[in-house]
Amino acid sequence: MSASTLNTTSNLWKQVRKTVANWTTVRRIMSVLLFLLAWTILVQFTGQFHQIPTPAAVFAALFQLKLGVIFTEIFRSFVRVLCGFLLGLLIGFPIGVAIGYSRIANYLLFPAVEMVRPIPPIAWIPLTVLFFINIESQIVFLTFYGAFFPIVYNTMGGISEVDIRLPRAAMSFGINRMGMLWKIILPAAMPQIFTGMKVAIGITWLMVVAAEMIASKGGLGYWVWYHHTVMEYPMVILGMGIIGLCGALCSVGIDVIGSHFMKWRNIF
Amino acid sequence: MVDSNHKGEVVFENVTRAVQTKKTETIILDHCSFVIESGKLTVLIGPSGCGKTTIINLIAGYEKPDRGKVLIDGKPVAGPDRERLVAFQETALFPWLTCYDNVMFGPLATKVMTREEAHEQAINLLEKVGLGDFLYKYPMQLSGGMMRRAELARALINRPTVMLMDEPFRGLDAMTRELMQEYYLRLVEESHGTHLFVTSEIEEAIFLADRLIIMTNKPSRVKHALDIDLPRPRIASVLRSKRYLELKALTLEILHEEAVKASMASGKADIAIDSGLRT
Amino acid sequence: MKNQINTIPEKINESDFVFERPSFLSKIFNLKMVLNTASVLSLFVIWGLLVNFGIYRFVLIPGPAEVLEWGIKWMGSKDFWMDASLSTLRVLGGFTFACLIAIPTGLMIGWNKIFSDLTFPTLEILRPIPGIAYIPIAILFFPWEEASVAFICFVGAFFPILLNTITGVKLIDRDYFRAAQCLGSKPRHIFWHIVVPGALPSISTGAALGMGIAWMASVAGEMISGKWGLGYRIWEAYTLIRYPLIVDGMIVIGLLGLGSSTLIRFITLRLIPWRKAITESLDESITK
Amino acid sequence: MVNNGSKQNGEGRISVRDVEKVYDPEGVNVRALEECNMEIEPGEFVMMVGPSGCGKTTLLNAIAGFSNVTKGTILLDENVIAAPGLTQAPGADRIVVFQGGALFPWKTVLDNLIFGPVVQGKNKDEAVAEARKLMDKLGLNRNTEDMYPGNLSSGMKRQVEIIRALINNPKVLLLDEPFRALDSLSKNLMHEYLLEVFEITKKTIFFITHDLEEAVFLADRVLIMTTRPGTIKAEIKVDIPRPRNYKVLSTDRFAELKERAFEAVREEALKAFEAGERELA
Repeated sequence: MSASTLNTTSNLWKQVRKTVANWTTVRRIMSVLLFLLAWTILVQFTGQFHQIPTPAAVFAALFQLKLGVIFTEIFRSFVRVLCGFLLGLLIGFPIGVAIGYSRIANYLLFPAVEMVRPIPPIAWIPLTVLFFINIESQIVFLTFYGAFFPIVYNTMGGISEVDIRLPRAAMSFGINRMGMLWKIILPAAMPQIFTGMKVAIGITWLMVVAAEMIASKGGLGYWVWYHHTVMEYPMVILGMGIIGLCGALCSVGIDVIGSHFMKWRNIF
Repeated sequence: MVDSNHKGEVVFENVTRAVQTKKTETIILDHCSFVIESGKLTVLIGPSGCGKTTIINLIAGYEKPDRGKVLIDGKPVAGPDRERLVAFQETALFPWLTCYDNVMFGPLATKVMTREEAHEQAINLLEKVGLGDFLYKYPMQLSGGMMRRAELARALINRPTVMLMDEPFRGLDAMTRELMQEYYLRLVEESHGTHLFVTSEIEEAIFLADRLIIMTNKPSRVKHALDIDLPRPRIASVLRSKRYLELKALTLEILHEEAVKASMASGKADIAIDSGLRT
Repeated sequence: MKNQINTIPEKINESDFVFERPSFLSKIFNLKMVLNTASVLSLFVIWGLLVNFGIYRFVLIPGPAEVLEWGIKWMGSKDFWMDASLSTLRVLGGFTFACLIAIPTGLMIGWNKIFSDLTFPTLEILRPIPGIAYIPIAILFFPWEEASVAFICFVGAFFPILLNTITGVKLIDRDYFRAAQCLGSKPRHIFWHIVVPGALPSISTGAALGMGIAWMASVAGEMISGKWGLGYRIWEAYTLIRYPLIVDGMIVIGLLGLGSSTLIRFITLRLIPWRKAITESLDESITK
Repeated sequence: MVNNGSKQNGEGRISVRDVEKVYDPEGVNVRALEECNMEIEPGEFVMMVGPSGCGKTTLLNAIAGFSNVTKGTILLDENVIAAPGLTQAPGADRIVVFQGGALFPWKTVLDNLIFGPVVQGKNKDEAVAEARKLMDKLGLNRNTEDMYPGNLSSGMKRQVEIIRALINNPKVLLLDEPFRALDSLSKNLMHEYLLEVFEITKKTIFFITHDLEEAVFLADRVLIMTTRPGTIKAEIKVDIPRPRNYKVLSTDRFAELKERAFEAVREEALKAFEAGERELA
């Protein structure tokens, strides 16, 4: 079906107009502006929440930010997140593969994993503090723990939901068990494995913030908590924003890596 | 009947196969016996849910019979093997491999030929099915008909003794389907292999077959077997011949009865689409 | 265009990846049950052994027997019931509020393009901020501590429920809307007869997920700013060197979280009786 | 209620005049329909055939009111239902039966059937009574009333959907490849069912498909559409007497008509086949 094309010359302009200058974009910008306005009104004129800084105050605080300090804190949190996440991947991924792929491993490991899972990672904080002497290792353990379960469960789920015809086809071609795992099962389960990694990195950030707030040993969580205790609230909100931004960046990063590994998926 | 030079004769001897669901056990095949002659194109037709896919799975070795034997050239089926390849419903191309890599998958996994040999044959075969320009496209970039052709090529490069086609053209629109059938027939008539083709379309069945096996509704058995004596090579004009219409009338007669039975059984209430109206 | 029958996925069998048939031995002993029991037992045995032999710092960790002993004592005290019920109430409060706000918002965002444009960008900006980062603000906002913990639960539960509701609406087949239009519906009919029931399965998933996160948030909130509640109790147990109580608290939190998620699933399944019909027809298609 | 006299009243004439539809995704104009003209008489059964992506669905959507047209007019009994800048919203006078089936899975069969009358503001009890009457008349077992669509076979789902449309007494029925998901044997049964429904109700039916056998078996008239931009290329009158049953399928006359239709579409199908684009159904 050949698409009959009219006016190819004005296409570029049309595209620009379509994507930028239309009602949707206007409404989307309005959305954010309205939110800021509502926030300001709530704080300024109701008197109820006078302690909460206005958007303007937060914006002003942006210029008082000491870049050196904030980047050190970001770096610290980031390293912790990364360590925990990679550790979770290193341990969680093989376990997920084993549970999903081998019946015996499933019977042996799954009930144990299932029993520990309902305990929220944050409830592990006291035990962690008890067990690890070093604060860094405490935080890394907690982030690892947060990342572990989403990775295991999504890897496992991804593998067990592979369209059965794919391994069957490969079996006919005479592939061996290892080949089946590497060439068929894992590529087919890849999308869900990456979904799991995205969830994991979200929880990892949450854990880092919680752990840092409690442990008071540097990092963004500590930074926010510190400013809370000295009552510099604009900085607190700024900190929240930075944490959100970092989390979003990590999740985008995983998407980028994912799309690199799954070129076949983002063809359209 | 059996040509000793040819390989790939499939015999079903009293095969019974049941499937366990949560609540009940459903018998899918019930003492089913038939022969798929080597070097011929046998078409299996029956109402939906009559266990045609199960037959494919049994021959391919993905499932085992509960009772009875499935024999290939006198030996029971032991498991999946590249001697018996399946073209699946809808297609089961690996979506993460390009068209070319999909075709190369079989030869590289089993290492029966060198990479160069395989490459040459793959290119050859893909040209033949009209995908020469689409070697490095991913399956998702291809149209339905092209995917089916790629799947055919992926199987045929391994030169299977028995080729199993599990409603391979299902879901294509009727016109693409007719063109696919012609493509397929050309390949079959060149290769003279043993083919088993499962379908629920009468037109398709008669147009393709050397021999037509008609199945009954679940639990299924063979209801009727017909030798289709239309001349080969077949082209679309066969569809107008007197003999074709006779065969079609006969098949329709047999199948209509089965279809009514099936529709009564498959709805959980006893509906009869036919009888309800005439009263 | 895929048709209906063909898009029903074939369920995978565990044994499909196993090349050999199950061995004779496994048939006698029912491998699955044996290994499953072994799995659960080994969890406790390894824990006990590690503590008993005091490998590395495991000396500090309470063993299973101790935990059981303290647990029974704790369950008998009034404190336990107070903690458990308070935590549950906070979680339920935050969760209910999250449902009340997230579900209608999500339905509207999924259904109405203009409403979506007007709200979704803001929500997208707020979403990546983890619930726990809201703690300082929550304390400011609600000087009353009950509310601040509930608020954190609310934030935690809000986004999973919202996002699942939106996806739920987006996944409703366009043809349902069109069919409803053809049959003469007005927008309000479409909302109540199509959008709401169509999104229910997905909302149910979101609610169960949100419940889990609300529990997690409540623990964090209580640890940092609480005076009562299970989260506070395990932190207190740490500072007062009543270590076995930490593990007891963890177990109770786990059980309550699991229980409430299961409850949510159970309740929502009641709301979607047609689910059963769909899964049954799936079962049938497998046998074909 | 089914109105037996719609043919006499002359209700349900569809006129499509010079219709053109240009899509504009990402600034690239795609012509889906061009100079499309057709006239469907009241009480006529018209099939439209063409390869996937040829614009049949676009035309049907324009008639149903799901999308607009860029040129020309579509009339339903002298009322303009689509013209540039004017689209009459979808309503109960022209009901679509969809390709994948659009029975609401969360409603029981009876609730599905009475959905139309209820949202149009009729009394619920009356609607129930009417639905039951129609179920009897059109051969749908009353036992299915309280079942969810998930429990029905695909054939029965289509049956319910057709009745759900008819209960609103529409002027025309628009069918968008409704039997595509069915295997050919249950499809045959559904064809016979639809033919009987047609005999009873005498509604105008506009049915699009890509299956020639289906087209010739059901229609009074088969229209053949070209690949994009879609125009109507040929018209075949089917003079096989009604009532028809499956035996018709193996008659000479049927084969001849089908052959004629096939010749007309073959070129188009080849074009679509070789273009190798993704199917845009």
